[in-house]
Amino acid sequence: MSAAQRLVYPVLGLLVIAAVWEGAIVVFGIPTFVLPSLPAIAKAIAADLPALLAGLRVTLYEAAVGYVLGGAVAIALALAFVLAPLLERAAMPIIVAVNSVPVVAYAPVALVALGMGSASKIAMVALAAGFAVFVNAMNGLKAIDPAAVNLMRSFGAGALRTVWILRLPAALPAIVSGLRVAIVRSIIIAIVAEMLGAYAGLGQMIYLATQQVDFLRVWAAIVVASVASMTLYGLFAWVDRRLVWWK
Amino acid sequence: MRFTALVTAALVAGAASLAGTASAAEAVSVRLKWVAQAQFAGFYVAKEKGFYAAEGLDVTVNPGGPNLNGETLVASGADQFALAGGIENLLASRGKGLPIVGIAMMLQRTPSAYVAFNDSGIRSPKDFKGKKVSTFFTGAHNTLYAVLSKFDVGAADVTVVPQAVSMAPFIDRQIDVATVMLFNELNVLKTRGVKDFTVFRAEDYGVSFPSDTVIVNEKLIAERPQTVQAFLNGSMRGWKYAAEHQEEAVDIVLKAASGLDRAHQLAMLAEYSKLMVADLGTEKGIGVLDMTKLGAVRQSLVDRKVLDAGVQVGSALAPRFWDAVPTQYKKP
Amino acid sequence: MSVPAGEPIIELAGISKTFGDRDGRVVAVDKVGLRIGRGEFVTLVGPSGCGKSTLFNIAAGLADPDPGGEIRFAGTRRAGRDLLGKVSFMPQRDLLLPWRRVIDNAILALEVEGMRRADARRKAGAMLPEFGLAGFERHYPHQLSGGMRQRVALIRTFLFERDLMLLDEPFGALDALTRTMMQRWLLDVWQRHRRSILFITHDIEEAIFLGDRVVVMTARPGRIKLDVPVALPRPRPAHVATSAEFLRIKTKLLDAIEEESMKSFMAAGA
Amino acid sequence: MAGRVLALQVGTIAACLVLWEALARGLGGPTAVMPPVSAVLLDVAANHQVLLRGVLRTLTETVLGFAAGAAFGFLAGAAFAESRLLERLLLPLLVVSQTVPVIAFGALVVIWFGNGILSKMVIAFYLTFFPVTVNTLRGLLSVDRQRIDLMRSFGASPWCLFWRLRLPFALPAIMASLLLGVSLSLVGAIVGEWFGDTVGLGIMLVQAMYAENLPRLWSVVMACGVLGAGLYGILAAVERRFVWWGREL
Repeated sequence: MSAAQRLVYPVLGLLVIAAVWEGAIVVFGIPTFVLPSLPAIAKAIAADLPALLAGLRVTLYEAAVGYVLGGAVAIALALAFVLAPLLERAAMPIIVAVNSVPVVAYAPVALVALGMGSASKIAMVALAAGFAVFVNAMNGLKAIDPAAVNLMRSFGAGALRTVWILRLPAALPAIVSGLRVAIVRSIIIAIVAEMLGAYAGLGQMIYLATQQVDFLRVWAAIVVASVASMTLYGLFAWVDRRLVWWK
Repeated sequence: MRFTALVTAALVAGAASLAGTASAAEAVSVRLKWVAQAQFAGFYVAKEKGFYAAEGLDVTVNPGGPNLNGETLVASGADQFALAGGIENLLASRGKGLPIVGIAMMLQRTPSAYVAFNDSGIRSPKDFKGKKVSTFFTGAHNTLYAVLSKFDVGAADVTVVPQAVSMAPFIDRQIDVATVMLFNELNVLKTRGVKDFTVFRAEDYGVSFPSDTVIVNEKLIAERPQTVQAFLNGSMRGWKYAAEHQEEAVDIVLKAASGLDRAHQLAMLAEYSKLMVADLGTEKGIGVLDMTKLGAVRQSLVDRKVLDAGVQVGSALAPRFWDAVPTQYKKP
Repeated sequence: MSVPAGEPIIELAGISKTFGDRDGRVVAVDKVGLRIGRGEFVTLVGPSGCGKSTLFNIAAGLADPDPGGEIRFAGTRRAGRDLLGKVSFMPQRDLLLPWRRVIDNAILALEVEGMRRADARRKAGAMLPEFGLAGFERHYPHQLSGGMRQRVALIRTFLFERDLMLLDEPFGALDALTRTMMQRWLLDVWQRHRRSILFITHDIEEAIFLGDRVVVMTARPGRIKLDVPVALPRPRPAHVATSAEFLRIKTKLLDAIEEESMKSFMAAGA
Repeated sequence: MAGRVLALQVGTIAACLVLWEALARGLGGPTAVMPPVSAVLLDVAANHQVLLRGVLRTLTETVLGFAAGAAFGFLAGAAFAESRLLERLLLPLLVVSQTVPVIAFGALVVIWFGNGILSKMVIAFYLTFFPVTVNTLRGLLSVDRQRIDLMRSFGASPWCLFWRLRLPFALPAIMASLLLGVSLSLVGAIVGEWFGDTVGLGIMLVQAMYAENLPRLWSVVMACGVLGAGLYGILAAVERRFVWWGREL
């Protein structure tokens, strides 16, 4: 199936939803503040574009820094645990305890502790993205055939070398799928944290627009956030197919 | 939507939270502008003490939150009443075509003020010039700009940043001037032991922006004016009782929203009552719509070009309901 | 040409291995003695679950035997783990790394040893034709047939140039035809490189066809039951399998194995 | 051995708590961001009834939203596995739906679903169904052709094929998504409470945050953790008990 053919169905689906949307507004006389019409949202996006892009830039910056930070720490930690099982056993209860708190519950703590600036959002994103990557990385690193590990050992390879040559590449698909899931989560968590308190960003725009009864702006910001998430996700999926080539 | 309403009804009925309420009473809801706290004591008191029931109403008090606003919910019909923001928010909503009307105004005076440390050299709002000032962009920013304009300080002359969550940036001196709600953040500063700072009250510079508007949908006024009257009667009675029995009122709030700090809530209610029973509120009664003040606020917004000159105070407010509230329910 | 004399490359004496703890102790290997001479090709057969693989892991240094036994490698006494990196080892499955090309799978051991990649690739590349893999160096494992994958695994083992090679049923998963081809080819390669080989199989004909000696292990606990020299001349043509000597050895081995199998069958039934 | 590991783990947790206590006491007064553990535990003790009420409320929302999300996710995944047309038409839209920051729709959710438990349930549902759909679909499609052919040679009907072969095959994947889903449901319930409520852990967090009551904030965070661990633990136990073949496939 060609790329164009693959696109036909989702586009068809989107058109149906758009038709239902517009139809509902007309038939039920839904007021703009409950469900604005699509052209009105498009117009709001066009009119507000510079501000929306400025907000998006802040949100993406926070999401990106937190994502890279969280991902890197998660992979490093997973590797350290594989290299030093004793460390893993000692630290696991702490990790489980931290992870069993739903990530949004940390948002108020992060805001009070790190302030309203980007630091609190970056910390939140790092935590959320980090756990998604960590769980997958651990699974990937541990799912390796013990016979393959034995083979490496018989060649005289140490733990470090086994990780580098065998475990890390073998765990790559799992790590990459963790990284992929973490992308959308990062942006959403950044927005959630911004909505609770921020100087800038899409989430802060949504919060202010909500409080100032500027519902078209709320919709505009949501559409921009969603499109940005989808674009990044699509981009990553594209890179992923090239990165894990041996499947 | 009808299906979801049905599901809601079934769930709510099942949840037993509403079980046992009088079936004859008319069910309405009021949306608060923030999470439950003593700022809204009057509504909780009216419900708890049966003031609403006496008016034939079964009122559900719905708290607000960071991603809600009462104006939209009342306009959409999700809630019948709301305690919304300042008059400027009401006017802005009307400018956007929301069919909402103000029927009472809880705070007769500007609830916000500004704080700066004594050693910062800031002696008056004139000195805000060139400083970093944080404020709430949900209405309080209008007050700030009005104060600054009294000292010929333009919006571009100060660095204004959004404020939320915590007073820590001010305490840590990351910002020079912070906005405080007299009934909330100011008290937070005191309980945290912060000293040696000066409070600049907007009110002292002739900037009087009444706040906390009780709003209702135009449609409800047209269709069931007696319901609007009943709600306002009960609410004003609740507020008068709350202002006069503050300990009891706070206990009622705590019962509804467990987990709040009692001392903080008491201080909040005390300060809130002062702003409520002030100026025309003292003279005429709690919740009065001070048309002179409100007109002045509108003018200052139009002057600053943040409000369309076509929006009029007259059509945004319906004082006749408050006027009809029995005097013993509102006069302190 | 038969059993080469001389000093053994590896000598196991009184080697035992017990698994489990108080609740369930399983003696996998019991006081095994085994010596493999330099350049000798020894095949090991036995019923399934006789501890062949355990013995094998001990010889490769992957598992420590119970205290009390002795392992001598090239004349010196060694603890189990010292053998890691001293013996070239080929597990049952090919265990090729799916993300590496054929050539890079072949050089895995060299890379671990620290050889520069380019040198290692040159060295492996030179061996590909001999292993029937010429022109396949840039393929990925999933593009190869089972026999080819097995040969890549064998190059990998051969390039890890050690005096002792341990091959654990390397042809077990191949079809009969491919397997015969691989056996003949392995003998060819072995005669040219002259490494000592310990080869595990459960196929008696394969064991006789390949080995200088066939060692039979008993069912659990694994002991050495029989050690039969194979006095067949090399190189061995395919029809050697019909020679009288071949059949004599086969009968002897079958009897021993049958007896063992019966014993374990009865034990399980009792 | 097992005893030594347990001792090690208990030891690390104890060490962390002691370190927390010491740092909090050493670095800041009662208003610092990190209140001493003892202050948090005192707050838990003093407010255990309130916390318990919050836990019960949030638990109810989570469980209802989770059940709805799991059921819908399973049905959608099964429908997609049956009809590729349906999958091509709708699955991309479900993917898109997951990029929408639903928290931004506070007012809409309240307008559409009211202010009761239903609106929180809807958010929890929204976050839960997607992973279940995807894993159900993948799991049901992961059965290899040969096993299906074998069953069909026995004369199995499509219905029988589904119950006897496809579903057991898909269960490990479905269980994995349920484990993720229950955590997401809890997130949904907490965020849903920010749409205006008086009871529940989510609203308690926001109240504590805006009041800058840090011991309270931490005690609610702890309650969230206990709830999260409990829900996950129950589901993991169900998995171990009933879907033990996960690793053999």
